[in-house]
Amino acid sequence: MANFLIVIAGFVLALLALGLICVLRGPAAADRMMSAQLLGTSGIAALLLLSAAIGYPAIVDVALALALLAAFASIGFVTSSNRSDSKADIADGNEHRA
Amino acid sequence: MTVSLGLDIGLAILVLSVAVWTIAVREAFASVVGFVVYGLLLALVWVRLWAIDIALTEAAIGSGVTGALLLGAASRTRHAKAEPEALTLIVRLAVAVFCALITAGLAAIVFLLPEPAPTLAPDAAANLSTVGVGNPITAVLLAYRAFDTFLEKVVLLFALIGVWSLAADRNWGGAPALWQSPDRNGPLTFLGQILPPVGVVVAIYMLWTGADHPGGAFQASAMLAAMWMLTMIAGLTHVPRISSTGLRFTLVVGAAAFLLAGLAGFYFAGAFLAYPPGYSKALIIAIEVVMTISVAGTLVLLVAGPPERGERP
Amino acid sequence: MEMSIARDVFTILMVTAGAFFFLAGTIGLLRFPDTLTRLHALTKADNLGLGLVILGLLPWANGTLAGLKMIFIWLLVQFAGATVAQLIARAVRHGETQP
Amino acid sequence: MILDAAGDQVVLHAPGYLLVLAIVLPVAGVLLSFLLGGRYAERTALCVIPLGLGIAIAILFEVSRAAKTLTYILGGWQPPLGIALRADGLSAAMLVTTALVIAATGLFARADFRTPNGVVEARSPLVFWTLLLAVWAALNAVFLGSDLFNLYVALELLTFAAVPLVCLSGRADTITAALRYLIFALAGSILYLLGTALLYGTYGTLDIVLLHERIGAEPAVWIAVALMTAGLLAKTALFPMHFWLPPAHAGAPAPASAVLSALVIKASYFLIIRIWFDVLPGPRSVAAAQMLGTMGAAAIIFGSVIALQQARLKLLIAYSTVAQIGYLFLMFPLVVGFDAQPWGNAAWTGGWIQLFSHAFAKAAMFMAAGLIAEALGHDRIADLDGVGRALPMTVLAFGIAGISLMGVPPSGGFVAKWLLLIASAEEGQWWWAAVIIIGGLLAGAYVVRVLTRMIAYPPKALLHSNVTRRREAIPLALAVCSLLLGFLPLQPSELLQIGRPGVIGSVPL
Amino acid sequence: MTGATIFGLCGAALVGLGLFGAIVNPQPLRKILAFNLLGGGVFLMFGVIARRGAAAGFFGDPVPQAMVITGIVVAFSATALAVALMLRLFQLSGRIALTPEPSAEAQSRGADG
Repeated sequence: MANFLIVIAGFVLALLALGLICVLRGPAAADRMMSAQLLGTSGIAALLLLSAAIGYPAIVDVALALALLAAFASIGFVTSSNRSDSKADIADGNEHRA
Repeated sequence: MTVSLGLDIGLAILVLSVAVWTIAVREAFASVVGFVVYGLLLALVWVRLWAIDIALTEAAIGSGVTGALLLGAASRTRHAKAEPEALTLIVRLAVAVFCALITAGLAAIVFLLPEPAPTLAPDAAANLSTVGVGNPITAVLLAYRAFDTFLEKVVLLFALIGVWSLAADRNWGGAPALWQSPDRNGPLTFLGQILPPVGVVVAIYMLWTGADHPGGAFQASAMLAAMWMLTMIAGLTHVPRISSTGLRFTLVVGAAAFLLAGLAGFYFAGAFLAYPPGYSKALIIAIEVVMTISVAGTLVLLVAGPPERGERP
Repeated sequence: MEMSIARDVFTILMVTAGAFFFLAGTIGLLRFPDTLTRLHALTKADNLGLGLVILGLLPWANGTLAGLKMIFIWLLVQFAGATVAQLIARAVRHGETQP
Repeated sequence: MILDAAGDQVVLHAPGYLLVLAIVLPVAGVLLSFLLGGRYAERTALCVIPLGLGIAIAILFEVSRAAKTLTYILGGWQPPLGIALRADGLSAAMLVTTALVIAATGLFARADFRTPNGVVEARSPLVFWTLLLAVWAALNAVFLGSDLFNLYVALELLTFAAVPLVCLSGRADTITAALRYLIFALAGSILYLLGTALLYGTYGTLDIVLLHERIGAEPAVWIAVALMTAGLLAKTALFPMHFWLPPAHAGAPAPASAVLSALVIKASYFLIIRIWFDVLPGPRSVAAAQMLGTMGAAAIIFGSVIALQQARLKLLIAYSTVAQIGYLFLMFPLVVGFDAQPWGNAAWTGGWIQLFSHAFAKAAMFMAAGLIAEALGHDRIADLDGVGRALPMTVLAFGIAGISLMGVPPSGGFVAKWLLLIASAEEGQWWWAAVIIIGGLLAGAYVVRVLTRMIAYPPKALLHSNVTRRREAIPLALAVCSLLLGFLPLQPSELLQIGRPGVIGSVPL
Repeated sequence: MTGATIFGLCGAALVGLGLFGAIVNPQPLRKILAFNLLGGGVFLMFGVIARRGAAAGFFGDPVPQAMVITGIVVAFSATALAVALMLRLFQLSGRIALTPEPSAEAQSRGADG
């Protein structure tokens, strides 16, 4: 059973690598974001599979942390990819033109 | 055994390809995305190395909070002029050869490391009952090598002073302006309302479980920091002014409590940073609680950057 | 004995099905032409893929708390995923996705 | 005084507290300044300074009285599991030098970093006073640390405290300099950290004393030491890794430049010495030592020649730092591979006296340059004519410090260079002697070039603002310190050998 | 060949890659990223050493593991300071470079502006 779970974890990781290609390919920010989302989910799945395979329940906590922070990172992603830099510069009162 | 070895090899190749991408890609933003993924994969590597505490830290700080910081930086400087100056091909090649030599040397050492490996694990285990916690890493961080951890708290504070020092004089005392234009009624606000309470509960759990199982103060503080930032991004809370006494107190109290506990050790336990027998675990948890709050605040403000709005709006 | 075989079979089925949905999601992401259909594929992977994997692993959970924790992770991923999907959809509608 | 075994332990243990206090007191000062803010930052710093000076002197006193290393085991956890602090003769001397320079800087900076009236808190005063204490804490942690990973944290502490001082003025060019400095410093610390990983993997401890007992000639050790040395050289700004230094040190406000040039770069040098002479067993690599010496020689010639061409006073002083760092590395070829106990050699003492006298002289010079820039509103060397009439004490301080840099008697620089010359003559390594003499002549050239302007007649310089005599006295006092080092006997110092491995009286734990 | 060895080699390669990126890439942000990659490699070396030291019922030597945790926090502080410097430089001058501007008017200005 353990070997089966590890193989599946490896499979999910291989898919993660494919998803990575999407992240890297882009081209639009939305595509990157979606792929990143999938990546996070795959990572969580791989961790849970590993946890069961090697019988170490603490790994679930890593998956938990990842689940919370993946949401955070995605949002950081949304807000930062929508942010216009010139806005920040105007708000600061600097004469620099972006 | 071979199955897991295959998994490890695949994971290592994946980590290396993401690293190559992060170095090689032209666009800075894509490079940062690559780095966030790199952090995620490293968390998996740490799990494979049976270092769950580090996996948690890497996921939370290494990838999560650092990712937020770098994504913000990349998007703010997206329109920076490209730097023309680049090293000539020959110099690049020379650098590549040099770096390859370093890698080769390190790789050779990986094979030459002594067998059996020297370890402090038995020492750490033997003294665990004196410290009173079950997680050996917590024992190292808060007892055996507590001085490192204390200095590292201070490192965070110095870095924050450094970041603040970059404010314009007229903005001193004001608030950082990183998360300024939130979109009020969107799904973000909803997320900002729901997720933080959950995150706080998880952070408390991590802190509490950290005494005996993987987890602990840093992981908890990164979690708290992420949740606090989320409420700021969603426009539910304001970034505090750096002149606020409450904020200053929050930032200092972790290191100060550690320091006071250390000095009390002179008197009660005969040495700086020693804990009186019997009170060890309680003291460690108390220090961790205070430290978690301080570190969380420091992480948030380090990401927020120097104040960009004046004291009086 | 039979219990344990049944458990193994259940886990193998569920986890394999979960992995299949991950595969489907990834292929969708790679192959579908426009953002919204890709989004659709992605949500399937997120919802069902992780859900089935967790379902399959539940019998192996170390106590009720651990099981609840896994279900909680699933809910968390759903919730965050849904929000992000909504944000993306909005961004697509506003035509702000091009860098 | 009667000391039985138990009594001896008491004597050793009690002063151990001082080592903790030397680090913790400035840290507490930082926390308090940051919390209270505004004018309290300055007040806290000025309260901490005399206390810290007292602690440093007490440690020096205890170390020289006991003639052995003071040790403090933190938390009661013995290395290798725990961390120890240790003060040998070198640490004690470094602590006192640091405390003196910091104290002078604190007094000097009061005029520059006063919170203006009507303002609760201003940026540069708060940052300066907290970071001055921060630098102090970090330096003391480096000088007292005895665990290579703890020293890594201390080095990072120092980096984060020092980098913002470079760009305190907030100008874009100083921020560029600070960023470049940070990048070099980070590269340096990461290489250092990699070295510690290899050492831990091979020997299972990072405690310097234990490591010295276990270490052998192994490939892992050579790679680790090479990585750590390279990283620390980048932080010390030894030629050819000096690019970051001149803009950073010249762009910082005068009191900050004084601390950066006099002390901060010495911390990483101190760690190189720790690794080479306390961690590594003899015999050490003669080839590597010759290479360090060659880089030092190149730094002396290159730094001095570039200093001669500078148009601005602060840049000239910064390039002179690049050159003076070179002398510190001449020590390596002269002490390595010659003696079983390198620290008995004249060059050992010479190298260290060079470090101390340069610390005082360079702090004095930067402060003098700061006062001149303040009085004139600029620091263009071509327009310094006659500033000596307006600021006689300042120019005197500059001159005395210059004497030490040149190595003319009586000065610390003379003792240092003379001892190095003796060693190179004794060992037949005459080429280093040639470098020392040429370097001295070049230093003479750039100091005299500035001094002749300063005392030129008729005065051309117009006073922009007045400078009080009390402030002028501070660089003068520092310059006199570097002069007083010139009255040290021309022989190997005993203090600097206390606690060296193999020297009688040194205790491993 | 064990998993620890694989990741040790991976760490060695990451160190070389990170170093290359830090030296070759002129943009500060990319240098910062390269340092973080390099740091990951160094931490991995520590992790491998820790894993090899598994004993006394622990899965690894807790001392180097704790050092990595400390190191990650320190690396984060460094990144935050570097990013802040970079962004401020961008605000003030509209460019991010480690070389001074061609028209370095700072040369002629007074010392403490």
